[in-house]
Amino acid sequence: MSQQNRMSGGQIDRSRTLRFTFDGVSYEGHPGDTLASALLANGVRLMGRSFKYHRPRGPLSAGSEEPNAIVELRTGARQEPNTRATVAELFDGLEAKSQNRWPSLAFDALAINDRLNSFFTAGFYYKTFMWPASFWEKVYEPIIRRAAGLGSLTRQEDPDSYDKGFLHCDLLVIGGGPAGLMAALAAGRAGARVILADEDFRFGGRLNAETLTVGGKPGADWAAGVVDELRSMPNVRLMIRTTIIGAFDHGIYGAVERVSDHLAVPAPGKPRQTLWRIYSRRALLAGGATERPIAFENNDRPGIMLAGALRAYANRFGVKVGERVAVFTNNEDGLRTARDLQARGVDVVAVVDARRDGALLPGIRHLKGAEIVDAGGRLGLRSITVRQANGQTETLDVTALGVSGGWNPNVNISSHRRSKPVWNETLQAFVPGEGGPAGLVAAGAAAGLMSTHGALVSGQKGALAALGELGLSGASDTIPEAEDAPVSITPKWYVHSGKGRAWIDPQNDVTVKDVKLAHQENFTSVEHLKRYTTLGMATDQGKTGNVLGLAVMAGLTGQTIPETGTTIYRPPYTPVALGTLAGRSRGKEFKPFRLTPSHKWAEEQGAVFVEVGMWLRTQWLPKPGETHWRQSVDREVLATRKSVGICDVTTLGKIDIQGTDAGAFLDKVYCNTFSTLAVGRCRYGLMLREDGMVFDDGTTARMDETEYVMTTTTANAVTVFRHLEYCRQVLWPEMDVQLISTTEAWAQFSVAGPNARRLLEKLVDQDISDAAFPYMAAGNITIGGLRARLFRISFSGELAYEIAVPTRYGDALLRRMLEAGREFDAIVYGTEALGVMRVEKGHVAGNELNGQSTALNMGLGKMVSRKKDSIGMVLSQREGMNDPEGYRLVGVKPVDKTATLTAGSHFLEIGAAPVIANDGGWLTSKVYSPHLGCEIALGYLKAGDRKIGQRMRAVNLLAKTETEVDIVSPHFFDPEGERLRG
Amino acid sequence: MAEPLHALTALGHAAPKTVTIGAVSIIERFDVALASLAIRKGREAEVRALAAKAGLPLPDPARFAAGPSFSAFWVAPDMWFVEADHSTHEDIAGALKPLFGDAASITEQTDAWVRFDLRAEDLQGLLERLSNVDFARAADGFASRTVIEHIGCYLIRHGAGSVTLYGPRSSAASLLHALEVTAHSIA
Amino acid sequence: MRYSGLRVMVEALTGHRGWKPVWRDPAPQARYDFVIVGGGGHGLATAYYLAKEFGKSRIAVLEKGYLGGGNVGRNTTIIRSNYLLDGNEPFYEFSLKLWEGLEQDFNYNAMVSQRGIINLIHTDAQRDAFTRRGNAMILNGADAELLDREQVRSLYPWLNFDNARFPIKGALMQRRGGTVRHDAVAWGYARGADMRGVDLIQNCEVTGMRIENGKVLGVETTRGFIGAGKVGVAVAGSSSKVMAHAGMRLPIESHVLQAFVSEGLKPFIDGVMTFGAGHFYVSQSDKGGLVFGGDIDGYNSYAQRGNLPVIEDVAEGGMALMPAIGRARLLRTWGGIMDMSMDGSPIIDRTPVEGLYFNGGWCYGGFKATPASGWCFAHLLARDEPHVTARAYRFDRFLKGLMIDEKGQGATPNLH
Amino acid sequence: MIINHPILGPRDAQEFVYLGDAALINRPDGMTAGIEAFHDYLYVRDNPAGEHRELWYHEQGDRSWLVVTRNTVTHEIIKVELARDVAKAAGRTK
Repeated sequence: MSQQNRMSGGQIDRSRTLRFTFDGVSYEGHPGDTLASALLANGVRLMGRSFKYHRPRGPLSAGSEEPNAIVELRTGARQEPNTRATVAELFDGLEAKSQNRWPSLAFDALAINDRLNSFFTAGFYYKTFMWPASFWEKVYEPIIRRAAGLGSLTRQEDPDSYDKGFLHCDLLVIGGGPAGLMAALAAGRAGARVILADEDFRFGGRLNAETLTVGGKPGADWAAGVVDELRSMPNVRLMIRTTIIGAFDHGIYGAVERVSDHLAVPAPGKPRQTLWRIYSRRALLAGGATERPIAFENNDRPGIMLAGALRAYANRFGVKVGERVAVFTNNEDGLRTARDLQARGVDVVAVVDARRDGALLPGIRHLKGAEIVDAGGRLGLRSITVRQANGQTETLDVTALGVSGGWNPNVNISSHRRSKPVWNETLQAFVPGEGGPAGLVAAGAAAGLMSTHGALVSGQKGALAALGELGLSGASDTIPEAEDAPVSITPKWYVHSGKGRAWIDPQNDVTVKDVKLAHQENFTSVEHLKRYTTLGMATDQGKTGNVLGLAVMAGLTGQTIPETGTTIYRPPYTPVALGTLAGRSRGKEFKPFRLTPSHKWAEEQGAVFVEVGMWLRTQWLPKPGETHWRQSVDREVLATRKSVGICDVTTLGKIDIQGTDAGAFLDKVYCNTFSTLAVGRCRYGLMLREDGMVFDDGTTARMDETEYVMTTTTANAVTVFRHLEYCRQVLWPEMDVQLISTTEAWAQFSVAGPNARRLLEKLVDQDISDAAFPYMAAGNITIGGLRARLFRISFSGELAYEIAVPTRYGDALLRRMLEAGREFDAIVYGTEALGVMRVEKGHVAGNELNGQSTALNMGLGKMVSRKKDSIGMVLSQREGMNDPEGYRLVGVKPVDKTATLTAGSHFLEIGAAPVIANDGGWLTSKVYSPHLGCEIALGYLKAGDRKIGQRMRAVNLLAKTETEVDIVSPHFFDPEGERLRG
Repeated sequence: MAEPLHALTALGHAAPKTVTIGAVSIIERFDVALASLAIRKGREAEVRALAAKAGLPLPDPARFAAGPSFSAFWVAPDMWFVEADHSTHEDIAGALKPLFGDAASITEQTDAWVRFDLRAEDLQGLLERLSNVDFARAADGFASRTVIEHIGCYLIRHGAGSVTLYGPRSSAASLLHALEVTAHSIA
Repeated sequence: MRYSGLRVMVEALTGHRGWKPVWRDPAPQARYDFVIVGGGGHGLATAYYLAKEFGKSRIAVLEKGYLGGGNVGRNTTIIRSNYLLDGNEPFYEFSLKLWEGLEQDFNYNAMVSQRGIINLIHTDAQRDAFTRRGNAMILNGADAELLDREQVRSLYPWLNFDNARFPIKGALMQRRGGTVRHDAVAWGYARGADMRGVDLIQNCEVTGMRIENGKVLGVETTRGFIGAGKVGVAVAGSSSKVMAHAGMRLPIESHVLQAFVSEGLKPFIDGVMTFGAGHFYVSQSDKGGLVFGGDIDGYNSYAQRGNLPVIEDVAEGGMALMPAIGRARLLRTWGGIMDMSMDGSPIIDRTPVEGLYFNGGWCYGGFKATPASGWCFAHLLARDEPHVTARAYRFDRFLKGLMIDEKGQGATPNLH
Repeated sequence: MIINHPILGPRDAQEFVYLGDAALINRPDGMTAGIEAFHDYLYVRDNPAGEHRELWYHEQGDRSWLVVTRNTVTHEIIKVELARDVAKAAGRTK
C-alpha cells in the first residue's frame, strides 16, 4: 500500500511522484514533502534509535528542532550523517538509512542497554571502570567508543563544493512567518535594503501548518501573496532554505543557504551550500517559537509527537500520523490539533488537558485536569494510559499522540552574545532579555507574541522602528485581520507516576530520573545539571528539552525557574556542515599559491618544488640520470662553487624606504647603523624585537640619499613590513619616511660562483669590475637598456651578486643568463643547495632565526649598537640573555666523515647520560657538504664559543642514534671571506 | 646591444588571457604601468600642485580618478597608485620622478600586480561571493583594498558591470582560479 | 562514599537512593589558613593536594559561579607533555604522570585516556624543530616518537595525503598523550577536596583584598569578609581583575579562544591530532563528537564568545587536513577566556604582598596542567618555596630576560 | 566585528591585525630609560574588563595603524582614531 496515511490538501504537489528509499525499502512521496512527512504518509513511524538506550524513535517534530528522526542521507561519498528527516526535502531518488542500530532498526542488539537502564543512570561512568587502571584504554573505553556516536562518515572526500559570500542590508529579517513577512513588507515598501531569510523551503512559517486565516484568506495564501509582492521589489532579497546560524559582533550574522540539498546532486559548478556573512545595520528576529513536550512515562514512543507537529503533518503535508489520535496539552494551543484533525476526519479519541478550567471542545472527549501516565507500543504507539482528574486511570488505544507543554520563543539568536533571556510567567517561557546583539529586536512568537495578530503587528512595528533608527521612514499600513487569542497555559512539566522513565532530552536519553539523581548528588546548578546528565547536548541542542529539564530541577530545589537559570545558547542555531564553513579553502586551494618568476622555466625543467610559506620554490632540479635528490643538490653546490650558479631569490621581502629620515628610521629598526651607509652600498642588517630577540635579518642598500631598499627573509616579509609601519606611524610619527613593498615588482636572482662576474659582464651594460662595483656595492644598472638593479652580496660565500629586473622580464633574464653562462657551465640551484652553501658559510637562516635567539646566541652580539636607540637594544641587555653559559652558534662535524647527523639532535658530553641536566643544546640545521665531503651542521651549544675544538656527541634519542662530533667554527667555508671579495 | 628581454604575463604567457564564463568576462591586462606616489612630510600642497600640472589626479580616500595622462587611486594616507599606458610609460617611476622631485616618494609597482578587468551586465552576483565590499552601494570610482579567497587585492568599480582588480602577481593563477570557479557557480 | 562498580550495581538494584551529594554547600567561616580563590580545575586541585599531600587543613575554595565553571569546563580536553623548553617540559611531564594515577587517587573516573597525540609535520624545518622537541621530551623522561609519512598514513589513511596544499611529511607522536573528560576532573578534585574537609564555597565572588603593611589578611567577598593566613589566586580568565584588588598589574592579556564540537559520529579519529599547516587540532570524544579548535580570535576579550572568521579559519584547516569531514556538522561553538602571558608560559609565584600567591597565565595550556599546577601551587603555599618542576614560572623572568617562549613570538600574547 | 575606520568608514575587523594595548605608543627612550622602564612598557598590562584602548593595523586595507577604544566585555567599539594622531598628541616626534 502506498501513502496510506496521505490525506487531501496541504502544500503538496500531487502531480509529481518522487521515489525514495528508507533502509532499502522503496516509498513514494511528492514535491513539498520532507523525508519525515513522506515516511509518515507511508505509515512509517519508526525512524531512529536513541543514543544511550537505543530506544525506538519516530519524529517528535516537523521542524529543525528534531531530536529523534535523524538519518544517514544519500550514499557513497555524499552520505551525510545525522540529517533530520523532518527538514530533509524530498527529492526523486533520495536514499536514507537509519543509524545507531545493529543489525536493523526494528531489531537493535544494543537495545539491551534499555533493559539495563537502571545501571546506566546519569554519570554512572564517573563512578566505575577505574580498576585496574590500564583497563580504561584497553577494555572499557573501546567498548564505549564503539557503541557511541550516531551516524557515520564514509572517510571519503566530500565531492561537493561550497561557496562563501557577503551580503549587506539595512534590515535583516530572520524568519519568514507572519511577523517576518510583515516586517519585510513594511521595510521593503519603505525602500530599505532588506534580506528575508527562512530555514524552511517555503515562506509562511506556522501559517503553512495552521488553518488560520489572515486578511480573510488562508494563512498560507496570504503568505504567498506577500512573497509575490516582496519578490517584485529590487531592494528585497528573499532567501529560502537559509538558516541564520549565529549573531556575531556589530550586526554580522552568519547564514547558511542550502543551495542544492533538495537535489540529488548539485548542478555542475554549483555549490551544495553557501555560507553568507550578512552585514546588517539592523536585524529583526522573527524566528517563531518551538513547542515543548510534557514528560511522562514512555513518552518517547514512535507516534508521540508535539501537538503542533501533528497538526503540521496534517495541514501542510496532508498526512495523518495515525488513525486514532489523542492530544495531551497544558495550554489552549494544543486544542487546535484536536480541532484540525477532527475537521479532517481523523478519529480524535480524547484530549487530555492538564488544565482544570475553561470551555470544553465540542464533539470531542475533552478530559480536564487529566494527565497521561504511560504509553504502550515498543516500535510504535499503540495505547496511552490516562489518569483523570478523579484519579481513575484508563487505557486508550491510539496510534498517534500530540503533546503540547507550551511554546518556547526561539530566543537563541538573541542570546548568542550571552545575554540571558528572561522568564515570562504568562507564557511560562523565556523571552529575549536585555543586552542582546546591538541592533537586533525580536518580533512575533520569538518575542513572546503568540497570536497571529500579535506577530503581524510586532513585525511591522519592529521593522519601522528599526528603519526609524536608520533615518528611513515607512508607512504603518493596515494590519490584515487575524486571530488574536491570548495564551492560556498552566504549568505542567512532567507527570508524577510510577517507576518508569519519562524523557526530557530524548536523543541523549535524559529522563526525569536523571535530573532527580543530579539533584540528589548536588549537581543542582543548571550548568552542572547539563554537564552531569548531558541534557541539551544532543544534535538538537535541547531545543525541546532544555526548559523542561530546568523546570524539573526547579521543582526539586524549590526555586523558581528563573532562579534556577538558563543555559547559554551558543551558535550555530542548527548544526552546520564543516564543508560549508570551509568554503573553497580546501585541497590545493587551502591557501593561495605564490609562484616565482622562474616557475615556468623550472616546471619545464622538471624541477622539484617545495612549499615555503605560500610560495612554491624550486627545491632542486634533477638532471637525467640523477636518481637521488642528493645527487642533484651536490651537483648544484659543486657547480656553483666551481664556476657559477643561479638561484631565484625573488621570495625575499623587498621594501622600498624613502624620505629624508629614511636613514634615521633604519637606525631605529636595525640594531646596527644605516644612516652612515654610503649611497651605492649595502650592508647586512639585524633587526631585533623590542624584547631583544632577533626578529629578522637581511641586506639593505642605499640607492640614493633618501632611498633605501631593504631585504627581509622570505618568512618575515609581511611581519617586517607591518613592524616598519608600526614604527613609522606609532612610535616616530614625525619622521619623513614612506614605505612600499616591492617584493613582487622585481624578479631577483642570486648569481654566485667564481665566474659570476664574468657571466654578468656579458649582460650588464655597465662596468661591474671589482673596482667599479666592489663587494657590498649596490646600484641601478641596465641590461640591454632595460632598467635593473645589482647588489654585490653573498649568502653562499662565493663571489656573488643579486640582480633584479621588473618581474615580467624575470623568465627571460634567467634564460638569457643561462645562455650567457653556457660557456661557464652555469646551472640553476634550488633551495636545498642554497641551504647547503649558507650552512657551509655559517649564515643563520630560519632554523636559527627561531624567535628564541639573541644576536649574542648567533655570534652577532657586537652588532647591537649602544650608541643609538633602536628597537630591542635595551632589553637585549638583560642578564638572562647575556649568560656566558648561554647558547652560541657553532659548527658541527662528525668525527667519522661517513657518519650522519640529524638536525634536532641534542649535544651531550662524551659519556654523559641522556638526561636533561646534561643537555648541551641542539643541532639547528644539517646539510651534506660536498665541499667537505661529509655532513655538517650548525647548532646552538651552551657556552659554544668556548667549546670550539671539543669533541661531543650529537644524540638523536628518537632514532636511538648518536654521532661523535667535533665542535668547530660555524664558518666552514672560506672563513676569511676571500672568495666573496674576489 | 642584445635583443630585448621578452616579457611574460603574470599567468606565464606571452600575451594576456581573456576568459568568458557565463555572463562574466575576465580580462587580463598587461598594458598598464603602475607606480606608487607618496607625499613626503609637509609637501602636500606642492605635490598637489605638481600633480595638477602633470594631469595626474590625486583622488580622495577610497576613490579612483582618471586623468588626461595618468589615472590614480588612493591606497593609503598620502599615497596613491598611479596608472599609465605601459606602451608610453614602461618606466613609469622614471617618468614621474622628475615631475615631483624630492616632494614625493615614487616607486615602480607595475609588475608587483596582476590586473584583471571584469565585465558583465552586473557584477554583483560574482563579487558578493568574493569580497566583502558593498558593491551595490559603492559609487562608480570606488577603489578599495579587499580580500578575495585569502588574497589581498585592490578593487576599482568603474560601473555595475565593470571592475578592475589588482592582485599580487605571484598569486595570479590562484586569483584567476577563484574568479573562474565563482563565475561557474553563478553561470 | 567510595565509588566502585559494585556500588553502582548495588545502587542500581536499590533505586539509586544511596547516592550522596558529591560535595557539601558549607557557609563560609570567618577565617581559614588557606583561601584559594577560584573553583576551577587549578583551584580545586590546589585545595585537594594541600589537604591530601601537604597535610593542611582549614582550607576554603571561593568560586564566583559554580564549581568547574571556568576553563576546566570549556576546553578541548587534551593532555600531553610534548613541550620543548627546559622551563616547561619537566612540569608538564610531572602533570602527565599525575594524570596517569589520578582516577585511582581521587576515586573518580575522569576517563583519562592515553590514545596518543600527533603533531603533523609539513616541512623539513618543522621536522627539525620536532626532532629537537622530541629529544628534549625524552631527555626529560617523557615519551616521544617521530613518525614518517607512511606511519601517519597507517594511523589515519583518510587524511589528505594526495591533494594537500601542504603535504604531510610525518609527525611527532606522544603515545601517552590523550584526552580526559574535563568536567569530571573538576568534580573529582572537588569531591576529593570536600571529603578531606575543604570548604567549597560557590557563588562567592572576591571583591577586594584586605592588605595591611604589605601582608594579606583576607578577602572581601560577596558573602562577606573571609580572613586568611595565605591567599592563593587561581582564577584563569579573571587574573588581572582579581590581582588588581591587590594593586598588581600582570604580564597577561585575556583573550577569547573558541572551541568546537561536531554532532556525534561513529568512531573516526582515535587519538589527538594537530595540523601543522593551519590552525586546527582535533580529537573525538567517547560520545562521538569531534572536539576541535584552532587559534584565539586575537583581540583582548572577556566576552567568552568569539566571531565568525575564526570559526571559518578552523573549518578550513579541518577540511584541508581531513576532506572527509565536509558533511559532518558543527554542533556547537563556545568561547573561553585565555589569560595569555607575555611568553606563552604560566606563572606560579609569590607576589610582593606577603601571603598572597598567584597561579595564572596558562594560555592554551591550562587543562593539561591541572594536576601539576595544583600540586605545585599547593607546594608553594604550604612550603613557601617553588616545586622543583615549577621553578621557572616566576614573575621576574621578564625582568631578567629568562622568558620561556615555546613559539618564539616575544611579548605578543596573541601569537603564543 | 566592524571597525569604523576614521578614513574609510566601517570595515570588517578581519582585515586588521591586532597588536595590543595602545600604551605601547609610549615607548621609553632607549638612550635614557633602562631595563626596568622597558620591562614595564613591554610586559605589564592593565588588561581591563571594560574599555580598552588598543592598536589595530589595517593590513588588508590602507595600512593605517588605529587606536580603537573597545569594551572587552561587550566588544562595543566606542572610538576609533588614527594611531599617528594619537601618538603625535602624546608628544611623539622623530
